[in-house]
Amino acid sequence: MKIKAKVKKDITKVKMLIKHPMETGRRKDQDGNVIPGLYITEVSASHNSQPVFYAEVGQAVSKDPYMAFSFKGGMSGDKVSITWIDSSGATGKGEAAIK
Amino acid sequence: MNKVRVLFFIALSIPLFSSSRLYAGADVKPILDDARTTLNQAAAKDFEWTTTRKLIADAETALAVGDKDKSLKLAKAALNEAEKSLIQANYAEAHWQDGSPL
Amino acid sequence: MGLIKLILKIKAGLILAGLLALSCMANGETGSKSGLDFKAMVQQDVRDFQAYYKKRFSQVEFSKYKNGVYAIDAASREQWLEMEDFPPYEFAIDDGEALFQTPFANGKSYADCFANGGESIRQNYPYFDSKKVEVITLELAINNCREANGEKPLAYKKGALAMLSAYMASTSAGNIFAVSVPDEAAYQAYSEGKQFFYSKRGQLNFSCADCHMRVAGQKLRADISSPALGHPTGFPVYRAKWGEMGTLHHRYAGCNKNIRAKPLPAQGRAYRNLEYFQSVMSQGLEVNGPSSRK
Amino acid sequence: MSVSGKDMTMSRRGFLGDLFKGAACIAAATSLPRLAFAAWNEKAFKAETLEGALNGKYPGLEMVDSTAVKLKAPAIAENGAVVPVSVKTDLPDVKTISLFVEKNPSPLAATFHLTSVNVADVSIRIRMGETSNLIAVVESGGKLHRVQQEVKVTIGGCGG
Repeated sequence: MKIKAKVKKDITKVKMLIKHPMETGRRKDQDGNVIPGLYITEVSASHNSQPVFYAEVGQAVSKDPYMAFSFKGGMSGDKVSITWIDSSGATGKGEAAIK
Repeated sequence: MNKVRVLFFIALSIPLFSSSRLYAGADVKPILDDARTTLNQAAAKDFEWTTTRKLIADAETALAVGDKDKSLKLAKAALNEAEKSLIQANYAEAHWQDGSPL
Repeated sequence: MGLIKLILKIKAGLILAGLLALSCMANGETGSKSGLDFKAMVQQDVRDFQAYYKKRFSQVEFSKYKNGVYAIDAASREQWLEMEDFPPYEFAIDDGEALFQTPFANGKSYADCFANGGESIRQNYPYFDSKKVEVITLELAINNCREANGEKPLAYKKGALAMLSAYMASTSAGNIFAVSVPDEAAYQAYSEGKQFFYSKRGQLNFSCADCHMRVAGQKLRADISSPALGHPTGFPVYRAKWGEMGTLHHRYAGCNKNIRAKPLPAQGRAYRNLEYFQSVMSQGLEVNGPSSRK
Repeated sequence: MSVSGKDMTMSRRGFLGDLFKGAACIAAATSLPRLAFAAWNEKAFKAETLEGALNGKYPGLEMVDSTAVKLKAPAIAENGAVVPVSVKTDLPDVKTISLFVEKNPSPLAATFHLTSVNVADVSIRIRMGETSNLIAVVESGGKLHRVQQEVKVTIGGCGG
């Protein structure tokens, strides 16, 4: 996962790019077999252990999901951490310092 | 897109040349052989179309299951395409500069 | 003449680079056996080619052609900028760097095969190798490097090779393309690429020039056709349609399929010569790869 | 970061339920921030109509069209596989922002849960199967504020 967090006038904008196939469960492979669905369902972010973002998402999110949100109170150098879970129960996480 | 360009592209899309050697008989095999040979000549010049080999294969399939009319039709279509792609290759060799708008 | 006018209007850095390239070429050796001044002919081609776009899209700055169709279409440019803000190819650059740093079984690495350790060199590709008498693209050079070190070559259209190419392009961002035609054999390869570019092919009977010169900026079915000027500068690309990174020759194959011409082999002679021609036509533009495309 | 009680009861497959299914998940959970992964609203995400998705997500809430919600999306998508969308609003106390694609097989694309620390300004890249209305709904002050826009998705093939 890649995270970019930047603070400007007390508002921290966080952008994330998560490496994930986001299979909808509607695609077929070359032999015509349905590729089983596998997609991120929830993403959450925290700043200094305080939650600052939570999203529920579905199959309609593009491959290698991109999301961005903003919050107040972040300072340059603070850590923002993000975690996700997908429909198989697999999880991932990433962390970045606010610039 | 302005009308002139639309017309220009429609014109481009219409096959500019059409000819097929006349095969008097209804024998599929020589037509298919001719199609293959012609196509290979075009392919050697890097001018094979994506559609022609499928026509040949379909003609062979139809022949194998005894559908002679269909096979003949497909073989003629394949030969026609193969000839056009070869004409296209030869034309490009001689006149490719005409393709430049400069 | 067109190029002189054009150059006057572009940024100062480009003026220098462009004139330097021109003067280098003009003053270079021209002693060809046939007596043909092929360097002057190539430069005339470049001037005419770039002037064509200048005339068609008078509002578009020359330097913007590195952005492909997004140089000339505002609506799609806006979406592209959204993508480029945090582009999916960032993963590929990281992966490519990791591959690049991984030594071969014999202990050597990619860096040993290339000038400047492989950094900041994308703008020199493709080049004409007068000893091998063929065009060497970056992707071919990468595989040549692997084979020289006892490694198996990589597939040319996507995957690891595209990632390596993406990483190497990323270290060259902003460098000015400087692909030249040094001798008569090179001019032959260049001419073959040029012939390919202007030849109509496929069941639809289109040439590269039909779609990417005459109708550049206009709709072909639902898509706006990109200008050929700048085509190679942004590759490799992460294409939304592919959902992954792909090389220029991957794109050539797709283009040929669209006009129902059987695609030619990636890194085969025909596509390499085409890339050579297109890169010469795009001289003076910046390396802008990897980039994202629809 | 609140999830309504209704969402909780409707979620047959919330993450909390899954928590107890395996060690892997428990291990994962320890590394997650508290309050995270409250409940994925399966009913809303699996609904096949816009109405079903809206009712699954926001049962019983009044909806009004609003000019206070700014939806940014392309008029013509370059590629339906990746459509950049942003929603922002100056409405107070925004609890959630949801995005629906009317003609997608599952119309609900995403729900963002916001709290007082957030600025109501979110972006995401989504898939659109065909030309469709894109609907952004902001939950604020016990009401839903809606804005919608058509996004054309064309069949590509020659682009680039």
